[in-house]
Amino acid sequence: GPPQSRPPALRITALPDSKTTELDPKYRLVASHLSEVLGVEVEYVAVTDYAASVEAFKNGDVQLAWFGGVSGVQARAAVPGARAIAFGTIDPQFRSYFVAHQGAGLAPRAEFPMELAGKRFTFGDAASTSGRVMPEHFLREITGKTPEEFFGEVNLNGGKHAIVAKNVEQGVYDAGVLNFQTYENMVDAGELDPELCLKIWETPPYADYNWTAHPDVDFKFGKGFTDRLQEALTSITDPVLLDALQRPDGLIAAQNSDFDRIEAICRELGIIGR
Amino acid sequence: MTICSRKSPAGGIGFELEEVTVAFPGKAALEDVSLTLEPGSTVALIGPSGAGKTTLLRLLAGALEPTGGALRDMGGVTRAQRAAATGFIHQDHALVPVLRVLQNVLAGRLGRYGALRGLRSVYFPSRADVEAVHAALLRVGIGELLYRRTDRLSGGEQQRVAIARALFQEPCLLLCDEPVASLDPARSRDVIQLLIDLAEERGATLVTSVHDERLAGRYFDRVIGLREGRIVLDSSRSESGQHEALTPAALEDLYGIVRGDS
Amino acid sequence: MTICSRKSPAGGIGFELEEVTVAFPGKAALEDVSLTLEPGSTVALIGPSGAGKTTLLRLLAGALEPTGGALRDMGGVTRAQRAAATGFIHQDHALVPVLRVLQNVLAGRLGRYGALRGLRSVYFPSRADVEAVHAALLRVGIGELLYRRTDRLSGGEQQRVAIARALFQEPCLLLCDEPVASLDPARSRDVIQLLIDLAEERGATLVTSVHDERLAGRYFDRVIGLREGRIVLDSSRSESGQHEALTPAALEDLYGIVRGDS
Amino acid sequence: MSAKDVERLRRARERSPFLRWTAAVLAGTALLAWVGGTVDATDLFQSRRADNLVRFLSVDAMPPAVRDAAGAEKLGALWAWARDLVASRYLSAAAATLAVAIVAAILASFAGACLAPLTARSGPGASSRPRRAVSFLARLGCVLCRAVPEYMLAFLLGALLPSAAWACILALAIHNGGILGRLYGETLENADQRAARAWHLAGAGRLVATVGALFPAVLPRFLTYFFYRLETCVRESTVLGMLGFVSLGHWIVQARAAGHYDEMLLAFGMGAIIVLSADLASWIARRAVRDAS
Amino acid sequence: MAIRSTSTIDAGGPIRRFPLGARALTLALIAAAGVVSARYLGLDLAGLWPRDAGWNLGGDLLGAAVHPAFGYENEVPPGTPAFPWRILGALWRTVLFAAGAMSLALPLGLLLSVLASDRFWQLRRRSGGSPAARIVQVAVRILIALMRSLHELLWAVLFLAALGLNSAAAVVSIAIPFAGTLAKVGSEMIDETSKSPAAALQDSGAGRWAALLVGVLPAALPELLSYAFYRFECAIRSAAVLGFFGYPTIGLYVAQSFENYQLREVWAYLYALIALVVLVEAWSRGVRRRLS
Ligand SMILES: Nc1ncnc2c1ncn2[C@@H]1O[C@H](COP(=O)(O)OP(=O)(O)OP(=O)(O)O)[C@@H](O)[C@H]1O
Ligand SMILES: Nc1ncnc2c1ncn2[C@@H]1O[C@H](COP(=O)(O)OP(=O)(O)OP(=O)(O)O)[C@@H](O)[C@H]1O
Ligand SMILES: [Mg+2]
Ligand SMILES: [Mg+2]
Ligand SMILES: O=P([O-])([O-])[O-]
Repeated sequence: GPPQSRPPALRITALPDSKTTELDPKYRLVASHLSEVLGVEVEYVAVTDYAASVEAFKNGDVQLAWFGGVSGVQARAAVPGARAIAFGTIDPQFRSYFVAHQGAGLAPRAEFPMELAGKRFTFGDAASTSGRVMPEHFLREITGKTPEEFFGEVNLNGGKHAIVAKNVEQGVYDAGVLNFQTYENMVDAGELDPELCLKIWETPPYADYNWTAHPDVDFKFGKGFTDRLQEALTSITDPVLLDALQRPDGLIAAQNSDFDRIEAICRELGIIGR
Repeated sequence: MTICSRKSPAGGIGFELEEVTVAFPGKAALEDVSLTLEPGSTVALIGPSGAGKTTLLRLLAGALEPTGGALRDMGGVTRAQRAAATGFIHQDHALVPVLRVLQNVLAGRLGRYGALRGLRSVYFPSRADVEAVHAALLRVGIGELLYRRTDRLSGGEQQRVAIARALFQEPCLLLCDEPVASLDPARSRDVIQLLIDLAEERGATLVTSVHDERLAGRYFDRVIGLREGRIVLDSSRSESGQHEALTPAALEDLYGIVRGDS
Repeated sequence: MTICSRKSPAGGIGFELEEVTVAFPGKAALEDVSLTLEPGSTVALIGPSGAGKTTLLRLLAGALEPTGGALRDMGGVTRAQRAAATGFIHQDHALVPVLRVLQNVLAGRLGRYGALRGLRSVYFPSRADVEAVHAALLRVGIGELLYRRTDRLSGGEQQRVAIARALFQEPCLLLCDEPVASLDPARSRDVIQLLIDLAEERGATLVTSVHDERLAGRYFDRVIGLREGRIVLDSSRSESGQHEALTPAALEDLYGIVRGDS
Repeated sequence: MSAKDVERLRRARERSPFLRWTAAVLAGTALLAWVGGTVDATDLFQSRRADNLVRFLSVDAMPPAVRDAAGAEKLGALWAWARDLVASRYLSAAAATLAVAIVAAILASFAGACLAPLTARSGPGASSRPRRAVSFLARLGCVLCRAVPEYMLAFLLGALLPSAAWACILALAIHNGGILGRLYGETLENADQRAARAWHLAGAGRLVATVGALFPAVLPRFLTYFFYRLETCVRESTVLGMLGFVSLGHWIVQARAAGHYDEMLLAFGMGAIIVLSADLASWIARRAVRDAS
Repeated sequence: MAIRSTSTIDAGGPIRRFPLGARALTLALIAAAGVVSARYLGLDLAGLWPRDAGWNLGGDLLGAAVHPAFGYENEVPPGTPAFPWRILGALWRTVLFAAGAMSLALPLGLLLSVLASDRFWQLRRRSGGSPAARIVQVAVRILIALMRSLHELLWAVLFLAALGLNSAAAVVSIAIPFAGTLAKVGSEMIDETSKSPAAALQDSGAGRWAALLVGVLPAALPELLSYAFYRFECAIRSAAVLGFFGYPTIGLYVAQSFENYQLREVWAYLYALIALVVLVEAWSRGVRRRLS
């Protein structure tokens, strides 16, 4: 219907980093909680890939989004005035796991596994922080080679983290890399066999996920609404909601400068500021 | 009353051909044809297959340009006026197969109207127009077929739809390419008589190719014989009403039958 | 020597029709037709346009099934054998327009060969086949059109290509739908004579629709008149060689001309 | 008197309620799509959309080198940018895309041409009972092949096969084979059957009649459909970028993920150039065939 | 006894021209392009043999194909519609997206097909060969080619980036290439209709538009409409695939179930889509039979 007939709604989205069918009910729960606390209508908008979440934010289709490190940097670079307002307690120290199929003949080790060279390898989504950008960054730093040079045949767009894990577990690829949290959640839930999909290396820590608010919210819902949002998110204690947010330990306040390092890496890789 | 008089806008259409040639790649269908066709005359074209009859008719209709020589039409009408006044019954009938008979006949008057009015007249005909079409169909004996799809008709029925279209058009120049090829002799005579009556009633010029030289001699003022693209016979009705030039020898020569050789 | 004798595999094709009806949606093209056609006979079908001539020929060719009654062919040949021995000259010629005349004529013999040999014979004909095609074309007077594209020919030329194809096929059952509609009278007589000669030479059965009842009476053993899907006239040549049943009154009745009716 | 006759004839005219209902149902569905709320057309006309478009064209789609270059040098910068990308990545990706499409289209066309005489229901001799059964089965096969979108097929095959190129080719060939089987069959059906029937009646087998009398006549149309499917294959292999084999689709995904829409558009353009070339080839081929004897 | 022939030729002489020249050449070139392409890609038949892991997935897929789901495989959040309703709803939305797209593509495609056809411009007689007419025709052809040159998913991606999330943009992204394809195929169908009816109308003075609408289009229309109906079926498939990009058509649920490895649900959705396509196909046959 015509937009003016309804009061403005706060539209939120989340990076589709794991199964969309699971995200959907979770974020609906988050939306209804925010709506209750803030007294405005809140609507969850599902998107199907990382780029789409950034595009939705840029195009004003959503005003608040749960981004990855890189997608958050991309979104804030595209929308001046956008603010990172919250992240989970684990997010400043996020990591990726390099995993290998049991039959690939690779063993866990402390330093980067150079014997990955030439293996059939899969990254995650091309815009993923933990599935692509940071692993690629470490790979370049340690080996001095690009993924194509190092692996030869490589899938640079392997999709969501769970798909990467499944593909490696089944041997579709010899090895891959994914978000450590997804790996552990899947193993805990019995969805992944850690014997078949073996963790072989863990990256150094980096800052990742974040809630980022669009500057539009202050225009739409009144000055200071961004701060109210931050307050609403960081004050959540209900375990059901925290589980829905995928951050059982709770959310803490964040600011743009928490992502300076990753922003520099993005700049270096030409993802932003070209 | 002759409608197609010299005074009417498209009336009195005649032609002067001066050494006209029509050459297709590898084949001259007409060669050095010189001919004057008087307005209001009725002319039959005869000649063996491949002689150039269809080509000459297409030339008169303006569907072909001569590749040599000059073609002038008499009377100072515009090209569009002349076209609207030209009815052409094609050897292959040139009907739109998926349309109904009604629409195909109505299409005969498109030339009179502008695009919009013309389209309305074909797809949303007035009651009067439908009745006029029915009348034209009745004259060629297929009134019942008014609403039939044209491609479901027999050969002769299709031919008569094409004739009805030309009747409905009320032309001042009527060109017919073997209009009775698919008809039985009795119907052939009737259709030819119908065309002649129409031409005389309206003062229209009628040029018809026919295969039956007896039909030609009996009904037409003038009979022109073509062979290999050239005029080899040109007979006008004499005072006595006979075509004296249509002798058996002349016809033998025209059709070029030499029995027994290969 | 009659090739198409009862003893030959596909020879001596005749028919028995028992109260055969062919009904199209909304129109019965043939109604209760009972008829025996002797092998080796030459039969002309006459009748006004829309009488059902084409429909009867298609029925005999096996292109249509009767919607009522029974159709039996005499002689114990298979359907495929019969088809290979049936030549059909269609009212609309049924030529492949984009092929050359040569290929269209060669196609007449496809029924004799298997798939591969047949295709080879059309697209890579032997010298002997090309000569035979040329001979067939010469018999109908268009020898020089051998390599022309078929859709560039005049109406009569196309008709003769269709006839040449049937000649080249050397059939034992020859069905012709108005084979001379686009031809001048002299050529018409020659072509009909050619068909009759061919049939007699080979002992083939010939069924031809023609519009000219004089041609029918002069050349054919038997003349059958159809009107509105029914047989209204059936004349066999008498001892004296005349068709005595073909009286002016009978023809008047057959063609049923009543001026001004619908 | 005549008016009465005309009215009687008009009442008795052939009409098809089926077609009328089809038109009404389709028109109703289309209307519902626009006014029923599933498709929101008004949203497209918000001012925000126009702003987005302006931003996309002036910022996102603008190569940085061009943006930074001074007035007259912009064109040179654009050329240098495009040349570098094409030479380093897109040319080989475009070649792979085209190669996949060609192989897939040929396989599909071959399968389709084999299926066509089976699926066509009006060819010579088509009315016999076994022939109708064969025709039904062939049609069913075609429907099953083409009902699953190639995107989904590629998705499934990609997980099965070691060669991503083969997965892509097979997905396209299966899907398009089903489509061509139907289109070729329909062409045979709609083609002027008289000549083929005449051959068949003259005793030629069905295959010979079809191949000999019908194929020459329908070859231009077959080629039209072949090239049209080739184009489709090019377009589709352009979007099948998720299989991990380096086609244009691969670079499109990478560029979009990094937000480099200028590069994405250049890859789109490369795909468009291949499609246009296929179009040109189609035009030339059909002219040659149509004008040939 | 025979008819005199005006000339004779050397009947035994060689056939001067290879009768299949251009056809054989075209087909040979296509085959050669296929061989070169296969070489370039380094295709070998071994690549068609599923890898070891592929057999597991293949087995699971086939197993699921035999036992499609009749209800959700896993627990679903409250408020989710029952499984059959979800399928029907998704199919209905798929059809709506397709119908919306065709309602734009058909009129646009028809108009462009006329402007792109040779036959239409030939109807102008005098000005048919004029440079202006030629320019318009070529411009329309280029426009059509450009519309077709991008896959509907790429148009959707483009609109997503340039405009934002919008269902109407999704419909338009199907409509653009479909109008282009309809226009292209339609113009060819128009060019293949018999020339003589329109020529006859013009000989008797009918104008260009009248000759087009009475003498040309009706002859092309049955085939064109039956093709358009087939494109409707294609639009249904495209609308289904748009689901992979988040629009609420059946592809969305296929993608989600595949992601969750709920293969039996995947097959249920696929079978539903197949059934829909078969239904439309049967309908399409009915339409075609009556149109021709
Ligand atoms: N497919 C069809 N559908 C409906 N009616 C048809 C069909 N084919 C023929 N008819 C009708 O059947 C009747 C007989 O047709 P047929 O073609 O056999 O006539 P004919 O004797 O060959 O006529 P002509 O001498 O004009 O060719 C005609 O009135 C025709 O309109
Ligand atoms: N488009 C064309 N290209 C080449 N030759 C042609 C073309 N049209 C006609 N011809 C040739 O020109 C000659 C005259 O053709 P036309 O159609 O005028 O003959 P016609 O007298 O009407 O014969 P018919 O009585 O057989 O219809 C024929 O030999 C024909 O083959
Ligand atoms: Mg002629
Ligand atoms: Mg007939
Ligand atoms: O959420 P990610 O960007 O790390 O995939």
